[in-house]
Amino acid sequence: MALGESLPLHLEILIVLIKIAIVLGVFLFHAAYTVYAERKILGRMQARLGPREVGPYGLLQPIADLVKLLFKEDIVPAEAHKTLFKIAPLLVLTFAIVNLSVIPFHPSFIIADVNLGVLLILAFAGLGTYGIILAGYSSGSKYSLLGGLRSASQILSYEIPLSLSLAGVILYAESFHLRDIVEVQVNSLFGINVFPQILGFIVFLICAFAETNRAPFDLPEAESELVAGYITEYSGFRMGLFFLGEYISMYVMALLISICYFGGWAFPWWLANALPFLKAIPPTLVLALKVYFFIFLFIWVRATFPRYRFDQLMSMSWKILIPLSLINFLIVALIKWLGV
Amino acid sequence: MVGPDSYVPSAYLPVLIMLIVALLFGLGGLIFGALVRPKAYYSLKLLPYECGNEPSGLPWQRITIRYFPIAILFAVFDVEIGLLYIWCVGFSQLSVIGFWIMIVFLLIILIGFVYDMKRGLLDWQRVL
Amino acid sequence: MIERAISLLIISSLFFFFLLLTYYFRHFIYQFLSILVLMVLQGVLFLYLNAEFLAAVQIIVYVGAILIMFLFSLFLFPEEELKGIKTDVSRISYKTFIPIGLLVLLLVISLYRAVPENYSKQEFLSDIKVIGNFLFNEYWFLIYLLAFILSLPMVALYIFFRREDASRNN
Amino acid sequence: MRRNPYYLLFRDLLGGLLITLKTLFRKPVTVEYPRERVKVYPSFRGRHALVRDPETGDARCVACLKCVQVCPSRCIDVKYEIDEKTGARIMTQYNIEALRCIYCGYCEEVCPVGAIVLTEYFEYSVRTREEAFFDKEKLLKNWDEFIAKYTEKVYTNKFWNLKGIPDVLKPAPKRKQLEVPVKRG
Repeated sequence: MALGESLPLHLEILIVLIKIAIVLGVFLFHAAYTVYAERKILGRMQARLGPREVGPYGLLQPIADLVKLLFKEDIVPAEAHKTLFKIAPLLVLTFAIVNLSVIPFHPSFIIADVNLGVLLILAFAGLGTYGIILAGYSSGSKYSLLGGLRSASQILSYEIPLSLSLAGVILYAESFHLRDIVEVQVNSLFGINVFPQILGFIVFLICAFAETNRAPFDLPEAESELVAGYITEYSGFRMGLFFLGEYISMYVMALLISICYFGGWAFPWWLANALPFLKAIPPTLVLALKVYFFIFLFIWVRATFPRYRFDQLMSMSWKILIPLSLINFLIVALIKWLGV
Repeated sequence: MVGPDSYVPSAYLPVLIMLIVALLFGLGGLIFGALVRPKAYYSLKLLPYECGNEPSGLPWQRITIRYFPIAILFAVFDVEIGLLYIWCVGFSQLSVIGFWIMIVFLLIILIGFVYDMKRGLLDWQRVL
Repeated sequence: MIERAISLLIISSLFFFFLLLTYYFRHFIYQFLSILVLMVLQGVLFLYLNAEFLAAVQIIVYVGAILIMFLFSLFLFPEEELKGIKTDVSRISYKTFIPIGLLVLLLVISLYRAVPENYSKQEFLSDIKVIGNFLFNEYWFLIYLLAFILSLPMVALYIFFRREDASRNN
Repeated sequence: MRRNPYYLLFRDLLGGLLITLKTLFRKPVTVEYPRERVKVYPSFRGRHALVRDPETGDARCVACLKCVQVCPSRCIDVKYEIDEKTGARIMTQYNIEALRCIYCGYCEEVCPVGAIVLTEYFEYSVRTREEAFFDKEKLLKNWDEFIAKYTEKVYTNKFWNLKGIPDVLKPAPKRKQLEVPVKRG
């Protein structure tokens, strides 16, 4: 399926641009209101109220935050590497957003219909790590350097169990395309990938928390020891770009979990057979509900668990998660090999 | 099928467009911000944060070597994952030896990994 | 095919531009960044050869892993030390080339067979499934070799670190 | 390290998640201050004031200097003259540095005539240090401001140790006489 075959190239590009505008608009809106929802839910989980001054129930809070960030002074420390310091947040945000282009939101709605969906996401995750390392390196502050290094090595260690547990999913579908993954798992024995691969799901979930630098693995932003890690020196809209990148990668991870392990936009066949009215729900809404649940889980876990220590974090990744994901992978390989 | 000498990867064009749009979005926000935000710098503001003290020395000192084995192990496992993914995709046409070579491959990698683990290379606090 | 020519021209000129930048910059982090861009561009060039899996692996392995290893090893030195480093050709002895030569020899031995008849050349280049079957069914010995090559640095790592630690304590 | 095998069921983690989920549906404990108010209890210690005697229209202070002696942070400063006819002390200046005050309430407790009081008024904030320095006029004005909003007819403070105040109104440690054992022989 090459572009420019059925339609002229400029029309195709226009369609792609419209698709990107829709996706970007929806996700920026969601990212902004996830910040609001997070503050509200965190507040209620600690028996507080959360934001409620700006607008009814504080609903205009994200807009107020945006305006505040835009009008804040942008400080570049005197000793920083100026160019790198300015590029780094853009790198983080860009490679977080690009991940959205290979994720199908509907059986027929995907921006870039390429075969290597999962691999591209892994590649962009690797590139996004540079944004964090460079932000830490270029700030010219000791906290930033340490935070950047820690964050980079954390992301590196958690990418291995993440990709190993994804290997089980890919093996099951024998394809890198996320649409194929959904279609294969809907027609499989259990209808969703969680049941043969419960280990892989748990590993993936833990790694998703660590990859997005969220609590309980928010080491780079550990206020108690590293001030704010690699974003110590950032202020104003540049800091906002980091946050936007974090929230969008949170959505990417939630989308990946719900597509790879929970059947994406489809219900498993046994549930759809038992309750036929479920087929009337539009596919995107089903996906969105699953994603919202995982976003809620991200916030819920942040409200509940204390932060890990750095050496605990590393040894957990290498000593527990990698063997677990390998076991999961071998189980899937055996299931496939024996043709169960 | 188009040969390699006349192939245009047009399926990846949307990814490129997405990349450019995302970059433009970030840049646009920064440029708009640069127009409206105040610029009142003085030297005290531009100091790096060090809990209120005067910063002592440059931050680019020698870092601990403990970060380095993680990078090496990551590189090793990344190559392994690359191979694993090819194996996964072509699974249904694999021969018997094709299936078992991957298990052997994983086992050999794991031997090195377990050796490192037992020697305490991954324990952050242990002196080797 | 004019768009292919134009885009290849752009990519290759960018390639040379960043190649020059690696010589132009004096600070190691900027040199490193230009190498990073070179690696990404190499991935894009692989895309133009219809080798999309190779492009993805290029970016994941080289950009995502090996260059980060480089970066961490650069961080091990303080900035002042790196400025004084000069190349010393006389330190390179012929012994360095023995393992490299051995590796090349092994590769040649294992690759002595050409691509078997039953794989069509077009598919072999682009289809991942065909590559996978080819690698694991026909060239399994290479994978076996690679496993040893990969587990070697992990064992060597400990020996290297122990020596480093001992020298620091003294 | 040997652990309870139930550890593998993540019971503690799931229990923690359950606690936060329960709290999500609880009523928040936050008091939105300018709109809602916390109830002020009678023994609250707030802004300082000198009680204005309704008969003489002046402060009731007799300049005994007990409050100056007892104040732990030494923020009270009293100056007095001696009336040559009667020999009685007349208070001329009464200064409190409110920024140094620790609101212990000793001055109220020790005052034999109930002249100084820490009122139940707490919403005072100042922009300069000078405004937090209360002299006699300021303290009397504080009393007037406080008593104007006070609805009941008689005011009594729980820390005043006057004769005739029933024991119920006094703070708890004063009601129970603490018995201190003395070593004999």
